[in-house]
Amino acid sequence: MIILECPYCHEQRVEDELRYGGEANIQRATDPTAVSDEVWTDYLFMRTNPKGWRDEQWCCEAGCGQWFKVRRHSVSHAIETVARFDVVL
Amino acid sequence: MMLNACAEFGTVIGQAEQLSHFVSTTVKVWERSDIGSLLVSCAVDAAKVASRLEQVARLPFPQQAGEFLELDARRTIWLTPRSWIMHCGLEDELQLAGQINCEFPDKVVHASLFSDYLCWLELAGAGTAALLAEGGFISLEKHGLPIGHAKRTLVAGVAAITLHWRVGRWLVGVERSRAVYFAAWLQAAAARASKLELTG
Amino acid sequence: MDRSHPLDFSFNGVAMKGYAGDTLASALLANSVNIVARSFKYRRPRGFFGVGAEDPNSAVAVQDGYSYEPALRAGQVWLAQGMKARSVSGWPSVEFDLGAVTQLFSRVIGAGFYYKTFKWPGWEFFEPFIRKATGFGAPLKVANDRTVQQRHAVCDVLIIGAGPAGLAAATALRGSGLKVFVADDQKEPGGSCRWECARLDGIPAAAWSRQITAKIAADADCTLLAATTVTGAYENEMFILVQTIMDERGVRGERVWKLMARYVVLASGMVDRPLLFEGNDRPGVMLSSAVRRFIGEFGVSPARRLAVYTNNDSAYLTALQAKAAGVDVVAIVDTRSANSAIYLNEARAVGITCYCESQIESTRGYRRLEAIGLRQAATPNIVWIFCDGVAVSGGWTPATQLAAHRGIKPQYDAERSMFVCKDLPESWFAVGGANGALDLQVAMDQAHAAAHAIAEATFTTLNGQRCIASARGFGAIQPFWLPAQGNPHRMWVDLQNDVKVSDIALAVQENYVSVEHLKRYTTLGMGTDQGRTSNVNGLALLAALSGCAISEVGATSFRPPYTATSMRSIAGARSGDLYRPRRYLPAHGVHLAHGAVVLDFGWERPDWYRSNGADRETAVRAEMASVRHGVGVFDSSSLGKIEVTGPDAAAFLARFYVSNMATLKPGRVRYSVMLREDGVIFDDGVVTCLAENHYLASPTSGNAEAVTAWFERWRQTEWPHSRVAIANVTSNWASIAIAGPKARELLIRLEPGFEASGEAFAHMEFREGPVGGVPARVARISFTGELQYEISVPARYAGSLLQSLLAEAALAPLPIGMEAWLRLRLEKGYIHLGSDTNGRTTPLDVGMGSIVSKRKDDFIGKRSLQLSFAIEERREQLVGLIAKRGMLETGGRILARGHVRSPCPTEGYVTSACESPALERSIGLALLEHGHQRNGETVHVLCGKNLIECFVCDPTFYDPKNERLHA
Amino acid sequence: MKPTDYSLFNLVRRGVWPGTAWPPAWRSVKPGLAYDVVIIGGGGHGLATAYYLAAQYGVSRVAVLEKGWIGGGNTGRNTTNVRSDYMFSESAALYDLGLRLYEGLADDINFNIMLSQRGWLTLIHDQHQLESARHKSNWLACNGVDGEIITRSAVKKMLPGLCIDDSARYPVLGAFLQKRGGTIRHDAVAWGFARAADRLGVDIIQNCEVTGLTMKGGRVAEVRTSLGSIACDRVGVAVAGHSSTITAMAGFGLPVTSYPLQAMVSEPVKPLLNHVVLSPGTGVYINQSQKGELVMGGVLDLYPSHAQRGNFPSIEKVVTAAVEMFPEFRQLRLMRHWAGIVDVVPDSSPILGATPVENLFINCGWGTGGFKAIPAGGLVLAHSLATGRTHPLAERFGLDRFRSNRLVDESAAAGIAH
Repeated sequence: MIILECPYCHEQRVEDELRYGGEANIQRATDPTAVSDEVWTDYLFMRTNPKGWRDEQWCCEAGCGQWFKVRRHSVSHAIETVARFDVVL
Repeated sequence: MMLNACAEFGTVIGQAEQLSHFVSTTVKVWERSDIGSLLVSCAVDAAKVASRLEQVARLPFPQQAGEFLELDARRTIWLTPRSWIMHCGLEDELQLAGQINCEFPDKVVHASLFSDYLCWLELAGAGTAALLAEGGFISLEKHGLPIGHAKRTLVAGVAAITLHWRVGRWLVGVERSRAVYFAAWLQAAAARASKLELTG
Repeated sequence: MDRSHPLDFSFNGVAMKGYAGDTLASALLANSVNIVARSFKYRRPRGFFGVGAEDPNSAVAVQDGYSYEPALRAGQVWLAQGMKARSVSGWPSVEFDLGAVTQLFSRVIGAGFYYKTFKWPGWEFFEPFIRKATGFGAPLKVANDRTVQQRHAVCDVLIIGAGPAGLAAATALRGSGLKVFVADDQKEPGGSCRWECARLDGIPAAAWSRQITAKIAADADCTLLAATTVTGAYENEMFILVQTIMDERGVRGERVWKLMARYVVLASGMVDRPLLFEGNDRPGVMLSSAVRRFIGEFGVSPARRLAVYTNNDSAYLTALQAKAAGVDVVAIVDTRSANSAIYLNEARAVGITCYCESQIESTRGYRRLEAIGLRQAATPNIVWIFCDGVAVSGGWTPATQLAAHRGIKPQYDAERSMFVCKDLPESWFAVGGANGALDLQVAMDQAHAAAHAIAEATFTTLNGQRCIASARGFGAIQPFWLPAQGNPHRMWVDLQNDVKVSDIALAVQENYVSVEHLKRYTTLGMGTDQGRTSNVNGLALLAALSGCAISEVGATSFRPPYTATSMRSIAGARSGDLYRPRRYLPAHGVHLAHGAVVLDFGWERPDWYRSNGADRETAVRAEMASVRHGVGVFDSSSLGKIEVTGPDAAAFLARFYVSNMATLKPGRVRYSVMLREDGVIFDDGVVTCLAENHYLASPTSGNAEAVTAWFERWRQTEWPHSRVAIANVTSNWASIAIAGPKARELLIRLEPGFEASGEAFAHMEFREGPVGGVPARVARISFTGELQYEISVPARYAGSLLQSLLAEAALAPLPIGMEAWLRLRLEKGYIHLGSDTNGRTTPLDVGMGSIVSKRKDDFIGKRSLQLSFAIEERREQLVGLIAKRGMLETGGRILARGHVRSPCPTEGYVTSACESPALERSIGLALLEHGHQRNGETVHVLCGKNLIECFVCDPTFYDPKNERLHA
Repeated sequence: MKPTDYSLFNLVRRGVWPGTAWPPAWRSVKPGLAYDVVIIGGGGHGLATAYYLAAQYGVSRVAVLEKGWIGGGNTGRNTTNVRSDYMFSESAALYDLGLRLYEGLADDINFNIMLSQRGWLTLIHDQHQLESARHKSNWLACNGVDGEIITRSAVKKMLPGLCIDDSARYPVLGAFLQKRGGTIRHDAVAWGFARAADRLGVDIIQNCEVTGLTMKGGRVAEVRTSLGSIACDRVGVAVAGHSSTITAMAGFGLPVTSYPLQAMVSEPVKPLLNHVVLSPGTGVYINQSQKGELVMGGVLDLYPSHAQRGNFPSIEKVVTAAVEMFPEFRQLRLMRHWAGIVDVVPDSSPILGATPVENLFINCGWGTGGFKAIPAGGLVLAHSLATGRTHPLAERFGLDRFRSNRLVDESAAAGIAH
């Protein structure tokens, strides 16, 4: 069971209270019309999915509702970093 | 013409009334339909508007996560980094909302009517903490949620705003449509507890 | 054991007596029960082999005063008054099992035989017979149930096992201020203190453990849970504990603890490992440690004439203990030489014959062991010794399953010839038997050291003394895996599944040499005992037969739970209405009072009202008629209401909806859809501008929380500087829609605090003001095609509002259920999200192309509408269908042009359908390829057995000029 | 019949005449220096690919590289269910090919895979699901695949233990039944294909981890492994949840995210559930194995992972649902739980065929539905590897569909793990 300390409400949250929200740092084009189909569909669909350390978005869903970033290992589930959303991992 | 108000569990509206059908030897439950609520949300960083809010509402607004503060039978509860729940008398809800919303015509702060969104239950008695702990961890701190702290957390699978109010006394707010479920769950859990703890 | 407290019970219908403190296993042994079960494959007689969870044999069905268990190991059942137990294998009885004829074919039906045969005439021909033969026990149709409870808790230290080591750790930590949980799966804590001959701190171990237990139980920082099994260890040191709550009638209830711990002391002990020899499966052969416990704790001897077979010194203790208890110990057979055996002289001194450098080569007896044949080294003859029991010890297996749950692979320690955990997580400490300690003082010292390490890590101080043990150690071991003599077809490795040495040899020969392949191919260790006594021998045989070292073959991974866990306790009391919350409308009671038939639409909502007709169809038609010709009252409280406020609110909303919400004026309402980023419609609904910088978005009922979260997520992650606040206020408001030509009249009866005439309050406008004397929000919008108002008041007025509306008898309003409401909108051709759209539908497909093309700025999903999928020709587009004759059904599949018989290609489907009273025809909405260009075409729709011919038409069947909703 | 064939006759012969030992089911070999085709992944799909390459396309210089033991991934960890009641005609064609190949597989590969077509029921809880089921049965009829809606009382007859009375949280209006759906002994599929491929000369190499790909001119020239480098003409990748790791070595990404899927069994009990049942209300599916264990699974875990271990919150959900559906199951005991790692793509349909690397072909993205498609997945990958072209049935399932967003989103209609 994943447990994360939400960097906003500072509560330890178990996974039932959290929501996983995909890989972090997937950039949305500032002007979507200006990018190629390839760039746009990369943004939509392509994921790195590494076996190892992953940068992820999580939300304190049943708690304070804030999104934050987590660096987590996909095998051990060890957590290296939990940071507010504006932090660049 | 005047429509009638009705409390979720049929208690007298505007009063703290014990749920008489709730059976437990160690826990008592009150429906707190006397509590009026506002949801105060900020469109900007909360720190920028807190002092103005405090002035207009004449109440302290907690800046610390997990805090709630009380003054003259009113209460402000930290909900998210940009919102609070305010408790007041049910009859004061409209006026208080008006005061706040007048202060912020640009809507950087907005007070939404919220008295009916949550159904507030007060739980008290020796078995209360154990009863809630059947529905979730409530807190992962060793000594549990400290008195004077509030936390939105899952209890029995529904998000509940949980206040450890006084010694052995809790306030729990659950979304209204799920309140019947939540009360039924509480009752079933209390019944199981008394069955198991007869001697064990 | 409490001999003063006798208990009556029965086994296979025979009345028996036992005592409080007995397990079912000890009581059955005391009542001389030999055969308790049959093995899985060959139906061979099985007696008790172990004493608890490790016993592969003793599955029995148990009825106590509270409930029924289809299959439990007898050693894990505490005897209760009136308990009824039954064997769950053997037909017609466990004593005489016809299935035992399979033994005749044992040479043919070795490991994996079924992969090689039963192919002709077909597996389905054999399968029913095989299925019938498998399984232990079955649930009872009607069974009262135990009370189940769940608890969540947090502690500093979890000590798993309250044997001497666990108790020593607990007593050392006592007084440190650390919050300690001690869990032990036995009814009485103490573990081996209860049956081994030892002294601790100068007093008998049993007395010591009672003293310590009392102190721990009295300590406010300590929670001592007896009869509690730690069934699973998960990451973040979350543990699942199952506590059994018993009284004299049996198990009253089970409590599941979800326990979060910072530190873990694994003191779960160890279990004896059997030795392999021919005929080693006969009832009477038993683990040596089990014999000690049966004698020491329960005062029952599993045999009258007992032999002991060992490769280490611990079994001598068994012999001595048995001898002291008055059992006739006929022999100790030791595979080692005399000078290795430290208790040899002592055994001889009490008159036990000892055979060193000897092996059991054969046994006799079928339903019960009668004799063992042993051969001493360098002697040509087998010596037969008559006995009805053999206590076997081939070494030990530390109970490290819980560490294995955490991904720790036990490693082979050649010196002690056992698998131990060498790389535990930092917060874990294995002590005593679980760490392979063969000497009690070593175990106590490990426990003491673990407590000190925890104290150091948590900056607490301990003041207890190290515990002094005086006991005889288990001595040294000389591994002995595969005997040179004896028939491998008659040497059992796994007693439950009948896996023999020959099966493992066959698997190795067929190259199933990966541990997991071996296990799966032979079913070794796949039984309900989880291979506690068979796995290590299996690994050793695999190593020996494939010519590598034990450490090289790897170990199988133990998976949770530690021991089979009742599904009732995992499920808890979450069933029926408590399985998942039902969501109720605030006026639920009023609906019921009007005869609502309520169904779960995500919310409990009226489908139709019995007060409107005797059956659903009649009622629905009456409800539709009241909307078309009078006025109907529909509860739409579950529709989402999200307040979006702040200086950037308009710009913010514009980014979500296909229509430009930034141009919406105060007091106006606009309908639109919002998309996912891939261009697919995610939700639809109206947005109201209440005032400048203040909007109300109304997503569909099912999506209120999802859309709130969607808004929040984009605000936080993509546009953090957007000055906007999002507040879901859905449940704060009850919304009642009134629809029909008389809707305005009905609204006026509620004395609205604003002008309600058609001119002053037009379609798609919004007013805020008192209605019925309470603050209200009223929108003039229409889902039905009629004049319609949606009145929202604080939820506490919901019942009163609904009742007041329905009480206006002069206007004859009827309450309207979901079915009528959805049919009304179908006549009007409005889409119902999730019915008329699917996971691939874009706004272009539902006729919103012109709105999309008008938008100059970006909105979520817009870019994807330029990808080729969205503009390809074969898009399924929303159309109307009118049946020429017959009834259209939702889900009807539209055949491709030129086809009138399936199978054939298809071009779309009917997304909604009904008999339209307005058109007096069967009509439907459909998603049809090229639909927008096919107006007037005829299509064929497959609806079950019928093929319905339809015209394709515009989706707006009713009042296409919108005259009625503008009335 | 060869003496090494599996048959009752040979079984008896070898049982009675000691010394006539069975040969290894497959050989243990060291990897050669070069192959026509290297298949990465010794699970069901990889082994089936090897078998069909050798048996149907005559390519036998083939190596299957498995980093652990064959069948140790999802093939040996799934809940063994098979069915082909897919709606999109392209999905129906692919999955029904899978099921039809399974129907003849025991004879094809001379290995009893214990296909038990005991019927797959998807319960119908409400009007909306009933309408969806009608759509499905109409569509399947058009596709020529079997499937029908049965009534509530028929469901009760087939599943006597199912709670369909008023106390059930989700009422049961009926069910969608595919009679050809059922279960297969999962290990047998891996072992059977391995043995059959081996007999046709394929090298199956276990404990051989791929560590890198040597690229030359936009092609894979060599597969680097823990047992040395292997040259090859074409490479097939069939590694499910680890697909992204392998394609990253080849320099391109996938729209794949790896999620755990939990599975569990109860202790074995006498027959009490004769069909496979799935409840969209609870999200849980159950069957009873030939050994009597109830095999249960549910939806994916909520976050990606490569850890093949059980997670209690998921277990709890599945067990709670099972007990809600079958109240008698309260009396049973959970014996074992574990997890597999599945490769989830946005439209829950497989990715098959060509990739940006000219001689590298892929078979992944089956999500939770890979087991039921093993023969089909193997056959179409074999086709690509033998011919260099995409199999006609796989054309709609190319990686390129994500560039146009022309997805095959069966899950938009089905909405549940299976």
